[in-house]
Amino acid sequence: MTAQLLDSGLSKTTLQTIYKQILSARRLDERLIQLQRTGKTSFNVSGQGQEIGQAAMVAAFDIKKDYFLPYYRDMTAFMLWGATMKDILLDSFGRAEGPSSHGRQMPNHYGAKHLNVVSQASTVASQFPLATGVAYSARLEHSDRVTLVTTGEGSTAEGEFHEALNFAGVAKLPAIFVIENNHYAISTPSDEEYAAKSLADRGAAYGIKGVDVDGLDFTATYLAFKDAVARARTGAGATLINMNVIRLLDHTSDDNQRIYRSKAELAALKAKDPLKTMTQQVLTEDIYTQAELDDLEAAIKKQINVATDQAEAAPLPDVASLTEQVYAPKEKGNGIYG
Amino acid sequence: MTAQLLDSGLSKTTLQTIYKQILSARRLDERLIQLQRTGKTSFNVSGQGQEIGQAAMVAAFDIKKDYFLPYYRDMTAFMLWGATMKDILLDSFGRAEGPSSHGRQMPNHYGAKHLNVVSQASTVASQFPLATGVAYSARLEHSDRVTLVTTGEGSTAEGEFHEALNFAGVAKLPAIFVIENNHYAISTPSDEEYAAKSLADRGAAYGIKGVDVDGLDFTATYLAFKDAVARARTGAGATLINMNVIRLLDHTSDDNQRIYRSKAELAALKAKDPLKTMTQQVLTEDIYTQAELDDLEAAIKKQINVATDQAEAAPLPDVASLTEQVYAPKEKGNGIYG
Amino acid sequence: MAEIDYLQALNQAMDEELARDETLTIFGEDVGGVKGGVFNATQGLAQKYGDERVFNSPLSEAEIAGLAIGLGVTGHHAVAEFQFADYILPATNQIISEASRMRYRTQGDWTAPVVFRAPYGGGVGGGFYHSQSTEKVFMGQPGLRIVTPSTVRDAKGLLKSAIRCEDPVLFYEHKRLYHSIKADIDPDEEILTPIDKAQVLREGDDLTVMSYGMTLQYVLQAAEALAKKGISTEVVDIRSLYPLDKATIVAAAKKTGKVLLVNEDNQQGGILGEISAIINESALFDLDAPIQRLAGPDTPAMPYAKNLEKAFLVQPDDVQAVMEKLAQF
Amino acid sequence: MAEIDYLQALNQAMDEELARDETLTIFGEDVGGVKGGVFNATQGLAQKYGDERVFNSPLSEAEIAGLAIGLGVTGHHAVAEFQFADYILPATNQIISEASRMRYRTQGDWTAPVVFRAPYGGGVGGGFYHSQSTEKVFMGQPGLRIVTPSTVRDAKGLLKSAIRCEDPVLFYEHKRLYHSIKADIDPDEEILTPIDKAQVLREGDDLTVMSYGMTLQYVLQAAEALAKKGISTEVVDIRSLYPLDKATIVAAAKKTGKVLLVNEDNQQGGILGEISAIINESALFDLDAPIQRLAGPDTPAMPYAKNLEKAFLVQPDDVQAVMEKLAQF
Ligand SMILES: Cc1ncc(C[n+]2csc(CCOP(=O)(O)OP(=O)(O)O)c2C)c(N)n1
Ligand SMILES: Cc1ncc(C[n+]2csc(CCOP(=O)(O)OP(=O)(O)O)c2C)c(N)n1
Ligand SMILES: [Mg+2]
Ligand SMILES: [Mg+2]
Repeated sequence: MTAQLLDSGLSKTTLQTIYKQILSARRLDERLIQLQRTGKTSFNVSGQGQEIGQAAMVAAFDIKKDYFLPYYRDMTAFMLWGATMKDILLDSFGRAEGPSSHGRQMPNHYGAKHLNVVSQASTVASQFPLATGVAYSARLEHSDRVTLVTTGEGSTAEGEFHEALNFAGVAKLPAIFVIENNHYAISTPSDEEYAAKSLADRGAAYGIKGVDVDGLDFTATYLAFKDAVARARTGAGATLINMNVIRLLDHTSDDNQRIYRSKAELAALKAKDPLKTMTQQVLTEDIYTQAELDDLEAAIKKQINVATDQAEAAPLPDVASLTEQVYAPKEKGNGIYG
Repeated sequence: MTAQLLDSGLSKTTLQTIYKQILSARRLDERLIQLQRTGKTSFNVSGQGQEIGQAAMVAAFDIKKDYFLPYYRDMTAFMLWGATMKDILLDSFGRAEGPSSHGRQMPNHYGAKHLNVVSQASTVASQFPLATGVAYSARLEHSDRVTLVTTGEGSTAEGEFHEALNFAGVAKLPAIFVIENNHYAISTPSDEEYAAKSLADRGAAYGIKGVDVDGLDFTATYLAFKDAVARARTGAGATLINMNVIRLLDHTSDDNQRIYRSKAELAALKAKDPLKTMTQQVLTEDIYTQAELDDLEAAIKKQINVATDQAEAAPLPDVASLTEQVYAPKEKGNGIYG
Repeated sequence: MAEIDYLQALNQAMDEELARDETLTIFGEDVGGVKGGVFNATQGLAQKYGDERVFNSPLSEAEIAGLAIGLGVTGHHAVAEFQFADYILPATNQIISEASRMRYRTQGDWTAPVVFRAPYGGGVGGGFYHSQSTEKVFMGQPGLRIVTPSTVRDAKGLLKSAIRCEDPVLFYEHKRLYHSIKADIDPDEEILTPIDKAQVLREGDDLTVMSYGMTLQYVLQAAEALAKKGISTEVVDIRSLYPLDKATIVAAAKKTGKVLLVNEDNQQGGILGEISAIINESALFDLDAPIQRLAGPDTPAMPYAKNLEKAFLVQPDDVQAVMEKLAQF
Repeated sequence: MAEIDYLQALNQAMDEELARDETLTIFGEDVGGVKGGVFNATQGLAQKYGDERVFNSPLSEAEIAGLAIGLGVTGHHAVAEFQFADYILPATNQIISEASRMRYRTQGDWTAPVVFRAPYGGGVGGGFYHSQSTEKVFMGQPGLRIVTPSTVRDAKGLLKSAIRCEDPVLFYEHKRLYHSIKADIDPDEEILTPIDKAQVLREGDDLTVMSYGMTLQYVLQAAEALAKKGISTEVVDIRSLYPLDKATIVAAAKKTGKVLLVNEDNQQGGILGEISAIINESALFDLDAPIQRLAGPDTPAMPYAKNLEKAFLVQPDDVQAVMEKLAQF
């Protein structure tokens, strides 16, 4: 059923890069899990099962000018948007150089000023109203940049999701709203989260185009986003994309999904792992040979080791900085301070 | 275009009563406007243009057991649910006996314990989450009662509207959510409030049946509600009804709509006054004769005069009660107080 | 010079800043179009600066706040109006979790230089939900500033400073001051009021009274009346409600040793308690009397019925009586 | 007798009340099913009492609050869980505008007898949004009660009382107490803790320390250590954060004349400021030293990096040092 990778219209080289990034993200996540289990870090959110969809999504954007407001399961998306392995690891170790928050936030709260990736809070869906402001700024600047914002399907129950989409519809904002629908909010299955046939149906509720896409299918996902980005860039307004994915692992390192999901369900999930599918496609479509893949695995492993060592050795934030950047530094002479 | 009143299936007597109540509400509103203009009261919200829809709505409920969470423009609905002219006037004068709040709230914040009409705040849409709790209580009590909750179309932009409907869909609540769509939120026209083709489309977003109805058409509105109530009562879940109406007068006595609506628009509105249409129907369908209507007008006027005098003469709240009912009275011996 | 009222001063401030700062946008419920806000604070601005910069938002306060913050992170200053300070509550999460934390959680990489305007205060027959003092809800959220002007000059200067400030600022405006106080303001003078300072409005030696909003007017009137009886009052306009200007507060308390704090909000749990604690910490041995608070009762603010509304509100006579008694302590 | 921890005490309280009160429902994110809450506070309850009474809500805090209030107005008691006290903020409008005002605005015709549970507090590596003390946001909202247990016995007894109370009660639980404190509790004893009273946990003559939550544990430890040095400390568990138990607070302050207030939250704008103001009002001339507050710095609470988290949090050593110094004042 899954469409050919080359049917995406992306070149072989581009697909090689993307596959490499996806594989890197998967291997990095495995390392992050290890670091958490061995007590070297204290927390991790794994996005396994959502990587293919995230990569296809980001591939449709112009990351040099577009803006991204991610959510905590978006490591793969963040890396495709430009974050390095070291960036991720620095954040995981809570190091001062971490681009997301310089050690202030928990891991997985992605952000980077130099990448136009806006900092996120843990309060789910609260990035949605912000995203409308970021999108509106493009209009004020007469820029054709597009704003991307993501969240999980459970989080769409929040009022802030609704308020943001309602305004986006009214103002025809150049924004793309994405639901990474893995059918669970922690332990709560989606039939206890919402009753819509598809969350894409919420598009019509806001006068926004609503699209359903299989986030395990790279090409289908990429093409859906490509279309949405083109619409946003040319003034046709926002799109809501319900991207169906799977959550292969626990909600976070604090959770144990075997309590609330049956063995059979988990086994069925594992069989659907989209990375397996894509690896098969990469080989079948001659994007990489098996030998190249073996080299790739080795190279990634080495990269991860180096990045881990570097990040671990990087300094923690200076304790004196605890009281810094609460308020803007008081400039003298601008008249607004006494 | 408007359907015959008798096509509603309601008896002539019932239609007589309903028409009488609608006419009473219109005349009472006119009195309230007068009282406000002459400084006898300080505030009024007029529901003129929405009365027919409200009456048709309430006629579909069993007011003996159902619950109602109204909004501030629902005077006609509140009266059909059992409130008397004197009740309304007591609230308007801020008197202690006023059923809605005993002088605590502004006028038009309807509520009455003995009528199962739950008190409302001024914060728009905040009654929606409450309504889900009221509806859920019916399930706990194995009662087939239905919960009705209303608001304006502008207020559907609030997150609380969304959160409530989402849960109502999930829990298949016996509730009816009504949008009295008069196409203005104070001065903001509806194209600046939402971009959905119809707000009834939001039903699908929540897995709830969404219905559009012409709230100027008594019979059409009544039948839509009758169907929705039957569904709710028999366990088929909630309905969202977008009831299209018109706002004939200013937003409230603090507003002046001539600033933001053209003379032509206002003249066109006036021509659509649903009370005129219904009066014509009442005569055409022999529900009342002109002579009976003249008597009715006279009787209503008298009733209003009596009620106004009684309400004005009623005492204000006791000043000592300022500090009462902040907390539950501390019962002795139940162990929870020190 | 031209006599303007507090509301006109706010309108001038926004007009001038829209002209000066091309990034600035202003929005909220009924803020745009020909209406210009339910209190007319933004009247004329949409016509002058266009519907892209001054516009109506849908009826959704969390969105209003988040829209402003999102503009802020991209370097656009914004003024978001909440129609009443009561209706800021649906935006609490955006204001606390996003606006107040943005700079700190990114160590300045991203910031939220936005102003949230909130008309507050009672005595207008508005009942609970058109009368409340909600400033205490946001007290103690580091990263956020809360200010309120109590003079016409400050209405203009403080709003201009708030707009220029790179921090998120909650800007409270007492509705009863809109038209009740007036002053001569030179339209060509560039007025900027410090956003971080309390202001001594009147010097005195016998007692110190600190307040803000409508009650500050009563304090000033009472101080005048007391002066005729030979009692001299130091009057402080608190103005920066959070963070508080400790230096000015403590100095004014030490000066007379008798301190009265007055506001319209409930007595418990508000701004005044914090001020009392600060004075206690830094000036205990200079005090000649307990620090007194004159405030609303600890009941929900405030009933609609005229007699109850009046009973809830601190009255001018109460202020004078308490001041006189404290002076005699 | 059986030794249980603070979390088990909460679970027992809900279990017993579900058995006693057939109107009671309990819900929140992940509260139902087999998970029983992310901290397992409601573990086993859905199985025991059915999915209609103990259930998962969608991820929407305003709805969680409103659902509870709607049940309350129809005479059903409800316990609504916010997964973290940080995530109560989207429900602020429901809690303040609806729950806190319902009884008063109808003079008792309608009431909202509901409990909002909120796990709060830091030191768990949770960063800003899994660590905050948000109780101050709701301080000073007449009609609402805010309580927090700091002993295992109170965890059980206070939650049972809160459920039985006809007022809306915000019930704060310090996450680090869940498993760190244990006590022998007779499962057959009906424990009800007064919801309106502070509690003197230790009598003393030299200084008075008042606290709640995790920092109260440090105070108790320090009092023990100081006792060995001959310093005797009166320790008050504030427990009812709003309304405050003025009588107990003022009496304890007067007893020693030296008062230290400790909490984990920021110093400015929180519960401690109000307590200080109350003591100043009623016991100024009994004070031998300024009322001191030991609390978090006025920076957003709290960074993730271990060293910054620690620097934010009041530490046991700090508590002891400040107590010792105050005793010597
Ligand atoms: C406002 C808020 N409420 C609750 C939480 C706790 N929480 C964190 S993630 C989560 C579930 C989110 O589920 P979903 O949106 O489906 O995203 P997923 O984790 O499945 O990717 C919850 C309840 C939170 N972070 N913020
Ligand atoms: C939370 C909140 N925000 C703002 C307001 C101020 N306000 C009162 S009515 C209103 C417009 C409501 O419009 P709509 O929902 O269409 O109802 P209508 O008045 O037209 O019947 C506004 C903005 C409010 N009462 N509550
Ligand atoms: Mg999910
Ligand atoms: Mg309307």
